[in-house]
Amino acid sequence: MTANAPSLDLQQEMFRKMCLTRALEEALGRLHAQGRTRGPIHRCDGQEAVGVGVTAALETGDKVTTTHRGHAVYLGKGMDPDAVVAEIMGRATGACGGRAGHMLVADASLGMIGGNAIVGAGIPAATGMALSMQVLGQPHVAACVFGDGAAQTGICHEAMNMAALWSLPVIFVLEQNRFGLTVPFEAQSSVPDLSVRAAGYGMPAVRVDGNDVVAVYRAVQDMAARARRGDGPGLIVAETYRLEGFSTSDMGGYQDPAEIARWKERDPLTLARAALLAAGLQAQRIDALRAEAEDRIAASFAAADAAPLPVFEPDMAAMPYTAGRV
Amino acid sequence: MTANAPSLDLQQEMFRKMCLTRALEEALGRLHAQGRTRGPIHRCDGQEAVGVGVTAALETGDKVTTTHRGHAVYLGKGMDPDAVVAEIMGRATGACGGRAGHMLVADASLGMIGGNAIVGAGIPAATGMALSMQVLGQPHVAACVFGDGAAQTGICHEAMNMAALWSLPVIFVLEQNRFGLTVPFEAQSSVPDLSVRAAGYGMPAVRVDGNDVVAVYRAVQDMAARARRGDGPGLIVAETYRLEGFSTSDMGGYQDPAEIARWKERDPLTLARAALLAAGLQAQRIDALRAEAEDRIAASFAAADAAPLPVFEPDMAAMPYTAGRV
Amino acid sequence: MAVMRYAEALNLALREEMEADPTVFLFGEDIGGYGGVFKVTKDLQAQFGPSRVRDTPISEQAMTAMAVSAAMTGTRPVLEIMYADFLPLCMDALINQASIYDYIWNGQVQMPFVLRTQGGGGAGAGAQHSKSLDGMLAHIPGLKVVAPATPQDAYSLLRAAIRDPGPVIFLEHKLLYNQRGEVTDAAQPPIGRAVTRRAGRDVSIFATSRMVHEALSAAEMLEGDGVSAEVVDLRSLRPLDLGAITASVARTHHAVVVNEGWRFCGYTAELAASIMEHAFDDLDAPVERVALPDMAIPYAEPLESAVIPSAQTIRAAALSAVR
Amino acid sequence: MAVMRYAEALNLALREEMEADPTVFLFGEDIGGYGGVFKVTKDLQAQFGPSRVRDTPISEQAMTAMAVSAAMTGTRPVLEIMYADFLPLCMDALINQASIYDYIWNGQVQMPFVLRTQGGGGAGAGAQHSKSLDGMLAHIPGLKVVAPATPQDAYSLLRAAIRDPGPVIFLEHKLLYNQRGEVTDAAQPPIGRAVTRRAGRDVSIFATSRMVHEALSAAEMLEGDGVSAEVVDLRSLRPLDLGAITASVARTHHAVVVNEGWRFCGYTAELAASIMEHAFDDLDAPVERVALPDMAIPYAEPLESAVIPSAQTIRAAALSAVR
Ligand SMILES: Cc1ncc(C[n+]2csc(CCOP(=O)(O)OP(=O)(O)O)c2C)c(N)n1
Ligand SMILES: Cc1ncc(C[n+]2csc(CCOP(=O)(O)OP(=O)(O)O)c2C)c(N)n1
Ligand SMILES: [Mg+2]
Ligand SMILES: [Mg+2]
Repeated sequence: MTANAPSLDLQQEMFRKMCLTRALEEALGRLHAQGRTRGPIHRCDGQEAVGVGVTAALETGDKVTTTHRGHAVYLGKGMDPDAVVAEIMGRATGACGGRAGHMLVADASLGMIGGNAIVGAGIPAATGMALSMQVLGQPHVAACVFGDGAAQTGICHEAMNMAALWSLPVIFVLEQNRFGLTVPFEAQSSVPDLSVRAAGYGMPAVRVDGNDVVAVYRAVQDMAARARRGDGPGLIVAETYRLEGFSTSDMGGYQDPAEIARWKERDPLTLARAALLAAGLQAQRIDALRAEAEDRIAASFAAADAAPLPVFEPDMAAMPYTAGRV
Repeated sequence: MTANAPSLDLQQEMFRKMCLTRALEEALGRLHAQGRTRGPIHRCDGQEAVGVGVTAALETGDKVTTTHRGHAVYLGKGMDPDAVVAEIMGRATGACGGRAGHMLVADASLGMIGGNAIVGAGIPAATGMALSMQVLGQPHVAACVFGDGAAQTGICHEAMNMAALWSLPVIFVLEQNRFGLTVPFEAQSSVPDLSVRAAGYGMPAVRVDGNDVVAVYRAVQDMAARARRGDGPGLIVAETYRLEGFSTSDMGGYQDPAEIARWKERDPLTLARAALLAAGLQAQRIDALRAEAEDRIAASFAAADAAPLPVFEPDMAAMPYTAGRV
Repeated sequence: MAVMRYAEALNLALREEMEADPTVFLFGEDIGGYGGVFKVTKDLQAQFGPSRVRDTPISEQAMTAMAVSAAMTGTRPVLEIMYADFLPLCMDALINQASIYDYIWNGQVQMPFVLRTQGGGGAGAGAQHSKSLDGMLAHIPGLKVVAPATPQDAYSLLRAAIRDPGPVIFLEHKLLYNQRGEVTDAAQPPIGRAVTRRAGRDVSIFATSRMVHEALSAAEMLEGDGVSAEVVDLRSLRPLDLGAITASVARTHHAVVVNEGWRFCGYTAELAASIMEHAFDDLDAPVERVALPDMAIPYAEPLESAVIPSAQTIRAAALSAVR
Repeated sequence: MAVMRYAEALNLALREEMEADPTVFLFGEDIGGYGGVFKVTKDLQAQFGPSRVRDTPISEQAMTAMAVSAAMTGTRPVLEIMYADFLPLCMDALINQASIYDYIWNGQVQMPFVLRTQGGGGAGAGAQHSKSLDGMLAHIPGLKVVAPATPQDAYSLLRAAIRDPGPVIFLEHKLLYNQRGEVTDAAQPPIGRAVTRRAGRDVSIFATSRMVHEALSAAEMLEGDGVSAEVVDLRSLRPLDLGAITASVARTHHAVVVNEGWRFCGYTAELAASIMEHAFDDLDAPVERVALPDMAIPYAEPLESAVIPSAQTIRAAALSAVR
């Protein structure tokens, strides 16, 4: 491990983005309880360190793909909270004009392309972007964040084999939150430690504390440095826990409250706060960061509420007759 | 390794089936040169020890699936050479009435179900059969023979994970003949030794000399014994070499003649003959076995030549209107 | 028997078939302890154990292939694919495996499996969780494809599907699970029979799944327009009950076909083509198709409701058919 | 320019586009040193190197997904899928990925990739290597689907496909690779235009890919039957040149549609439905469909030739259309 520690500035920035994400998730939880969200919403509270840590280690020109649970990646890669919130709320001002919805957000200008609700599909997506980079001789990398459920899909195997075979600059970040949808990891995976699979592709693997944003950041930085050198892909297993059910449609009853409580003690925001304190930042400043983030998200929701709903336009490019005739 | 040596009788029987297969492949080669075969034919000469060794270790009630290159498995599992040859020659007397063709032969009564020309598809097929056995509480196993090319397919990963997760009685036999179609193994696989992937599913793996029919037989017997005990699947990598091009449509130019020559020295028939001699069988008897097999196949081709072509009948069961109306 | 929800009717059918036949087993994502994300398999794992009601990893491609081969070897698997949108992952098993063996192996094997899934829009689930791919499925030879619109048909057709000797794709609809209705085991319609849900004189509306209910609402509105509409619930997409269709068109001389999938090369294309082939002389106007426009299904409410076929769009189509 | 084989015309198009645009690259099974099993990519790896002409493992599912995302990020991938029968493995990438992003991401990304494949029967390759899945592909919004029938169109349409800003499925035919014909770069038909291959007065035959040649043979025979047949090569399955179709039907009042895929819910269903919708009043008889029967493609010669549409079956359909 040769990674640098993130600067204090970057640590603060990561904390801020985690706070934004947390505020977003909690607001969505409240709105859902009021019946004001649309479709299933997949919260990532408690897992913010993964999406934020990964994206913090990426550079301009690098790309990232994420899952149906991608809010931390959206915000981490620098998307405007207003655009993210408005998209989730189905407004014309959303990042995708309300067409995509919370699972499929993208901002191509930032290389965040994108959320993906077909489990596993973000893995070959990032691998294909890395292929493009290699063909063009670009110095960039692509990262994908995917779940422990997604690791069992065939497409994961095919993509990892090709990535390693061709030394593509891609970083596989397995966000191990211990559940697929309701089925625990142990009932989906034939091995208790998914990092062992990397050996099947001859690529390095590392397990990190997925609730420690600095640990995630460093692991990604390491793997990215390798990939930029032309040494190919690597696998990071970020160990975390899904606190809030698989989505707003979750009817519960299968998670162990004691386990949830144990993981809440290791809340990534708590850990990051402690690290900032240890690094010498004042408690007041840290709390101000969090409060600002909460205000920022509240403002985004207020703006989305006030924003117009989108107006339907047919997709002429997809129409099946020449000259767009229907 | 606790496997028993095969009895001398069984060793002779395996030799006989390898000779049948060899005679079949060589006859097909001659017929192809005369323009008398139909569609692409995938020969397995030089690889007979895999298909024959695997099937010899299976019992009645066990199932096997194979690839587009499955002649040794067809004959190994006990199919009548007449029915196999007639199917390859597209006759009404073929095992499937000429409907299936050489890549897709099946004999359900023998548990040979079946050849499969979608690369990788035989792997979940055998896994599903093992699932059936487990649900029904049957004492059987299912084996699949698949290629080193097939090992890179997504479906291989999904099937192996489920098989290991549920301890299904399935034996994965990877027939490593060092090529996909024309692309060498090294240009398809990110690891030089595919047996390492078994660790990614927590299952045992063994590499065997795929040209030594006794070695293959023993490895399968071992894995089958485990599987019957309820200890789940295992992977066997049988190392062999594809001598005759990927199919009759092969235009050549990419295999190294010196490498072919080296592998021909380790011809599985030569090795099996030596083993039989060492076990005390007389050379005369061995040569008679081979000659009988050649005659048997010649007779099968003669019978196929004399057999009627099939007559077309629509598949009423597949028709899309109620009451079979078209 | 009783009034129950569509999801409960499905659950009952599964339970009864599992009780009657020990070779029936279920597998799919989250169907075990949790009882399925739409609760169709509720309590079945507790009754039948984890071997016969099995939670799977996320591996649709292999699961479908395994259903095919398990069915060949003595069991009757019922596979749940959580959303119809994931069926593209299952296509090799359906097209290159399930559809060919009965014919090419000369009847050596049977493949009695059921693939249950649910599709359709209207729930704000976005472009990857709202589709109906009915036309693609019904294109595949050797499969049966059924789509119950009522609790009674959910119950009866699922039982028939499980007992069928061949593969059956069973299409549920996410907006129908809470529909309530009387369910009896007296009526056991065979797969392949349409049913007239409402008689009419001026136009025949042929619809599938949830669109049957939209068609019935449209027929109410059309009453006000002075148009008497017949509504036929096709129930079975393949095999198609052509006799019921031509008989209805012979009475009304006008036809509207409705399906929630895309229009171009979709299921309504076949319906329109079949009707025009078999009832050309009876038709006074071209068959009108009502389908999803050829585009991705959008997320926001006003966009999604603009694309999903509805009573309004069916009514408009019926009016242009008769005028 | 020159007379060349269909496979050579494709090779030339690839070479020229790769020379003109360094972002174009090829990947697929056995396309590198070997030059592809149908030799379409012959010598290209030697010219452009192994990064731009890349042999792949057997991983169609991920390869297609990678073509989609590579195309989003600055390259123009041309992916070869060896047989159309393997497209079921590619469906998620086409249906759930490629088809949605242009719309749901509001035009933020372009996806200029080409998926080349070849389909069709007549080579004794059996049920898993002979199919045409045209209707399934043409069902997918946002894709273009083209199927050249001549060396000239192979050349011109492949160049147009590579330059197209969106995804194009490029359907070749295994029995056409050795067809010879004049190829020039003067004619650059845009994707989406049909072409009349033979003018006629009594019946319009609309055909795709190799079926165009069968239709032309049928037209010769029909001449002897006293029927003057027009043959229209659709070339582009999606978008469909409806204007060319309706103009032809307006002249002949009879239509036959021909495609090598399955009949039910297949491409001919859409053609029949579209024609009847847009030319109902011009039609004197129902549109006749000529397609593969709804069953697996058998291996033995007499069985396979009984199912593949041919000049004979097209002629019979035309005769029943006009009589
Ligand atoms: C191909 C596919 N199968 C099933 C689903 C339904 N589904 C949505 S999320 C999910 C669980 C995913 O688990 P994991 O990959 O670990 O991600 P997590 O939700 O834990 O973040 C499932 C099964 C899907 N969206 N796509
Ligand atoms: C899904 C799929 N992709 C591609 C092919 C074309 N193909 C037929 S055989 C073959 C090579 C298979 O290699 P391997 O699995 O090692 O088997 P072998 O031919 O060496 O016995 C390929 C690519 C196919 N039949 N199916
Ligand atoms: Mg998870
Ligand atoms: Mg091989």
